[in-house]
Amino acid sequence: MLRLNQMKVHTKYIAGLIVVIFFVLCPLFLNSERSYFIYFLYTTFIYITIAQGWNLIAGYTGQVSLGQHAFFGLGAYITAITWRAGLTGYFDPLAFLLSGTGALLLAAIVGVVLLSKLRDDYFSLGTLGIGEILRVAALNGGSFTEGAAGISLNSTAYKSMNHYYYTALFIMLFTLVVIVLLIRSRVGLALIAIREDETAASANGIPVLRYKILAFSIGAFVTGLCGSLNAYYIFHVHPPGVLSLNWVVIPVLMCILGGAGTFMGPILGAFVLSIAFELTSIWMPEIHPIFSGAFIVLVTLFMPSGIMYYITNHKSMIMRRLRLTVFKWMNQKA
Amino acid sequence: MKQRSILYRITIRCLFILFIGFLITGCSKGRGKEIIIGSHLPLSGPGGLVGLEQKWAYDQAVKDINDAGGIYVKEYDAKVPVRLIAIDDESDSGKAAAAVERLIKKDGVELILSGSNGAMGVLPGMITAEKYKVYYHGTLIWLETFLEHKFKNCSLYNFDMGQVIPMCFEVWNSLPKDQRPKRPAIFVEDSFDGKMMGDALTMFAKKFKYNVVLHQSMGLGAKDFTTQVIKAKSANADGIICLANTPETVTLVRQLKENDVSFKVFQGFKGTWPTEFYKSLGKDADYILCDGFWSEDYPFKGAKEIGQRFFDKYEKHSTSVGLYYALCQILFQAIEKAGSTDPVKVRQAITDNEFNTVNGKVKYDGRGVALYTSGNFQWMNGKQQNIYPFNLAKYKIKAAPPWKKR
Amino acid sequence: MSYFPSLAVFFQIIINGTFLGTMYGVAAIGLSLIFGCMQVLFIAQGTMMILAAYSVFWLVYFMSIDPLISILIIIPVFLVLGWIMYKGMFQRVSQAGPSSTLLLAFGLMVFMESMMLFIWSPNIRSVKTSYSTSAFQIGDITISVSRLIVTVVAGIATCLVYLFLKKTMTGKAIRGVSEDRVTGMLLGINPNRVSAITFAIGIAMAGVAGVATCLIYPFDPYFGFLFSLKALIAIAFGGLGSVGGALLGGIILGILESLSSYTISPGWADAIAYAAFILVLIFRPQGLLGKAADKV
Amino acid sequence: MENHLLELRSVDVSYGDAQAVGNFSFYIDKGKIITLVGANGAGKSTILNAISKIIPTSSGEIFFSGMSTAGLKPEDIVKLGICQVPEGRHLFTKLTVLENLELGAYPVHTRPFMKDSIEKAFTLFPILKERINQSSGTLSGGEQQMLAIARALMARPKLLMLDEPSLGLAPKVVSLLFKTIKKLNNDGVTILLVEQNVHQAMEIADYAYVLQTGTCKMDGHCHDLLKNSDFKNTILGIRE
Repeated sequence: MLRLNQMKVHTKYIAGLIVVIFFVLCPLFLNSERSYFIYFLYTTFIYITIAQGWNLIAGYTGQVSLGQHAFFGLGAYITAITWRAGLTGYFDPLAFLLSGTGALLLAAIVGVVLLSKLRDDYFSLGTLGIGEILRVAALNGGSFTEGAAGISLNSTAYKSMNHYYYTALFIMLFTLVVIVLLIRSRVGLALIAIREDETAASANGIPVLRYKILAFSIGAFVTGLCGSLNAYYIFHVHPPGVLSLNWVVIPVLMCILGGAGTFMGPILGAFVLSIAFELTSIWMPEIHPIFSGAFIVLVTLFMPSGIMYYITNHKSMIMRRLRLTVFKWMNQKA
Repeated sequence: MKQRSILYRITIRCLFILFIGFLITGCSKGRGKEIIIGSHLPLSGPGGLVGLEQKWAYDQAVKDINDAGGIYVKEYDAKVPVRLIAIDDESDSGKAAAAVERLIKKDGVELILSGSNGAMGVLPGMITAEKYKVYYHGTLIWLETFLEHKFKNCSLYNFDMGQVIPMCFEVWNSLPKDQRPKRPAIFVEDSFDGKMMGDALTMFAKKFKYNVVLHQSMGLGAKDFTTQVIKAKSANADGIICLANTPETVTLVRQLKENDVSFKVFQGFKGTWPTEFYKSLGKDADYILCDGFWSEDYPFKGAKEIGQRFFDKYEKHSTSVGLYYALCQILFQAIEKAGSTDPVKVRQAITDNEFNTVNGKVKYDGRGVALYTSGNFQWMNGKQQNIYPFNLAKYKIKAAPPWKKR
Repeated sequence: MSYFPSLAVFFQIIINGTFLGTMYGVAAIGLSLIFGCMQVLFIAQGTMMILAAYSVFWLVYFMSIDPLISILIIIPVFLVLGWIMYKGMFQRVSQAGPSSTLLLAFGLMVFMESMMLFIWSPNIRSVKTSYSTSAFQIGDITISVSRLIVTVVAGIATCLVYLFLKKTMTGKAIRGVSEDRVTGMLLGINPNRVSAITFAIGIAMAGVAGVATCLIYPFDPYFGFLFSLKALIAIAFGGLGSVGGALLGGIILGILESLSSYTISPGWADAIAYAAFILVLIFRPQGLLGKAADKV
Repeated sequence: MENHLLELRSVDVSYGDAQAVGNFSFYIDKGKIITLVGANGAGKSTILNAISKIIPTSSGEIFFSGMSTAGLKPEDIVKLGICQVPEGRHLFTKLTVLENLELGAYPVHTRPFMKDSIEKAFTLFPILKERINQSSGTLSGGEQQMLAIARALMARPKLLMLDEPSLGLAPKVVSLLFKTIKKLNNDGVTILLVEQNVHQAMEIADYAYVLQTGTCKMDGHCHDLLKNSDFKNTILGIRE
């Protein structure tokens, strides 16, 4: 029995590995300079990373942050400022590290202040405020941030889409591995305990604040990395672009859609939502925002806890229907 | 555990099916006997008002050329019809880059007509087009920004900063001396455009020996401007140059009137040209100036007609559709002269030739830049009267009387 | 006082801040009610306001009535709309927890914004009345008529809601259920019905706010989101869930913005508001008004 | 069928996979005081909540005045005349004493008698009259319990269910409380009392059910049970 279980776990890993290898090989059989699929994957990887970062603090730990765009924007600004100052270069690992660390530090500072004092909705509102403060600060940052004009970067440095694709893939895999390790460890248990009952967790000797800040900071770190990559991609860092609420709203949507607090949730949610958005803007260019809104409303109405929970709760039914359809289809073919 | 892994496999399978579907849609590039031109426009989001006018003008230009049988392309030795693919960039810089990626990679577009909205649309579009060496036929972005990025595959047909800014003061100087404002205030919105404009205005005001008494920023989407109004009152400003969106400008004018702060000249940018501005304010909008890219009163071929067509459709006048129409005319003529739809050849044809448009003759320089003279208009009884450029304008600016004397 | 050239200017700024704040406040009341009763952060409130503003626009356009009279039509319509929205959507989803309702509210916001954009185009609309730009003077202080009307309307609306909560059985039930849902059930109160009523009133307040918007501002479909954000700050100032507090919180926010934009810079006014918001959340989570706000 | 006021027939209640009450049957006759006793977690409060329909039963039936309550909602139960005073009082602390009382008469058919009922409550608990406009959060523990009972009485219940009314109160207050409960019973209200304070509960009650881990261990008339050695060992033995 034990062996069987282990084997199943192995198949899961193998399936995951196959998917990763598929992603790694993609640019080899597709021209990444002309393939929309590569670009689509690149953006989805970024969204998955941010969504997983948010999942860690909101899904697993239960502290709903609405300030992820602050970390994203900070990462982008650090990359832009250090590059402009000549401290780092194009696709400089140091710049990524600095951006991530900057976001991490901001999260730690914000965390110490907000997480110790605020709970639930108050924390959400507080983080939203942090993001907006950062936006206004960037707007009024004088020559340091170039205010509303933003920082223009040297766009002639662009070489190949592959750089972006592989960096995004790497950042996403890094995030996924970190989260798997974290969730499988004692820390993960502690985080879930905090989500379920904070008082009980603290009564059981879990240093609640420390773990919350840890989760918040790790989420911020990976979000900062994404911000940095986006700065290199867009070559123009300005407040309405990198500090837009889009960078918190879309990943949060993906995460909730997939199922917050599950590992596969954000990944599934990101793919489903990206594909839905893409297809609607191709098929119904005139009314695609209406569809996006309706899509979100319908999903929350019928799967309020996310696709993953829906699947786990209805798996026998889904399987039965799936088998039936496949069966019918085969019969028809025959 | 067993069921979970089945579930997992199913999920992966579903994703694979979707991927493959995507690969297919992603790779299929319609290559018929037509010229595909792409464009990304702010059809939704805060820039929607501009985007729809722009799309209308593009559509008209494409319709007109197709009615004439298309563009003669030497490579095909035939007249080829044009197809425009205009997609929404939601007035967002990230989405604009994504839109251009999609145009290039999904639709296989190699010629792109300009988006709108400067740093929020055109700039990310140009940067993306440049990456894949696709020709971007641009407008509505600051010359400095354009040059800063050293674009090789883009061109710019835009108004001239070095002309627009002095234009404000030249117009002021055309007033009789006793009616001229002496203490101008500058109100600019908190955006890329606002920043560039504010700095340039302050610089040129000095050149024209105007002493700027107040330089204020206006928050994007702000709902109250009493602070700025009170400051203008205490600084005793008598002329104003204001760059902001329409809702903000309307609120500002209403508050100016409520507080009885009168300006001899109210020069508006961006927010004052839409007809909705006049509808919102009625008579109070009289005497206010607005910039405009173009006027249907210009004596160029087709100008009157395109203005009339716009009026027939929307029952309002536009000071911008001519620019967009002209932009298309330039591109179509360039394709014909290049005899090809190859982006490099088209770009070459752009810089080599001179073009006739509803906005006059256009000649690009070696950097791929052509500048035109921006117009200036004054609202009077619901109509925008063209007051600048002086050589084309039939109307002369009037200084605004104080609110109480209207 | 050295910041201000004269006392009149100071009072002028305070009064303008109050007027601006009333707009925030009137948007915040509904939000606060809904949040207090069912812990739903209804961020589509601003968009509901704009929907109301469009309704007023068309009422004025086709029936040429005064926008103020249209309140009488808007309120019942929005009450029904709110009831339907709760019964059809939020009742189902509220069992899944606050993040789902937040997502639902967001989805509604996107849906309504793009629907309005599609139907009514992104053109800016505005309603012009005879008093749109009139003002009168008290000493050196200018008072805008339309903003004064809005302030009075907001005051009346707040008072009515306050009295409703204070004096009627249903109002008391709303306050009771906000505090303890299960006990409400033990007393024979149907919490879903009470929530639906609360939601309906919240949406009706968005309707009132929409009429107010119409009187002062030109608007487009995207005009409302900023109001949602500002209303959130206002309810934090006033104490989450309190009605009088929401209006007062809005006014405090308005005055704060006016003062800081005059003394420091309009560009920083937003940041100062947000910073104050975070400080209030940290140090006075019951709201600036603390005890006073507890009562309602 | 005998006409019991309330009857439970083999009721099961579960929280997720954990069964809280299993195969529980009992009945109350009109005008009686019945008490449910048992240790913490024996399932006493669960039974009350199941009667009130706050939590669903997984099987079994509940009858009130010979009528099945299946499919009814909590508010319907109150309309039928069953009121529960929950454990830990659960007053609306932000509302005043008067408003709390008024909310007690929320069901429409009780509203016409509201003035009367309030008068009655004040004669029963004169102290509340002095506190009438105070917010109920500021009352002392005993006063709060009185208010909670008074509030439940506002709905003119036929059956009053009290969950641990003596919890956290001073002994003097407790005995006063029990006197009041007895008085209420004499006025014709049937009472279902859940108590850990077994002695005092048994003193006023007619009949008792002993619960252990969700099942009925024994039942009997109070004076019989108090003599029963088994009962003494399992329940009182632990307590004393």
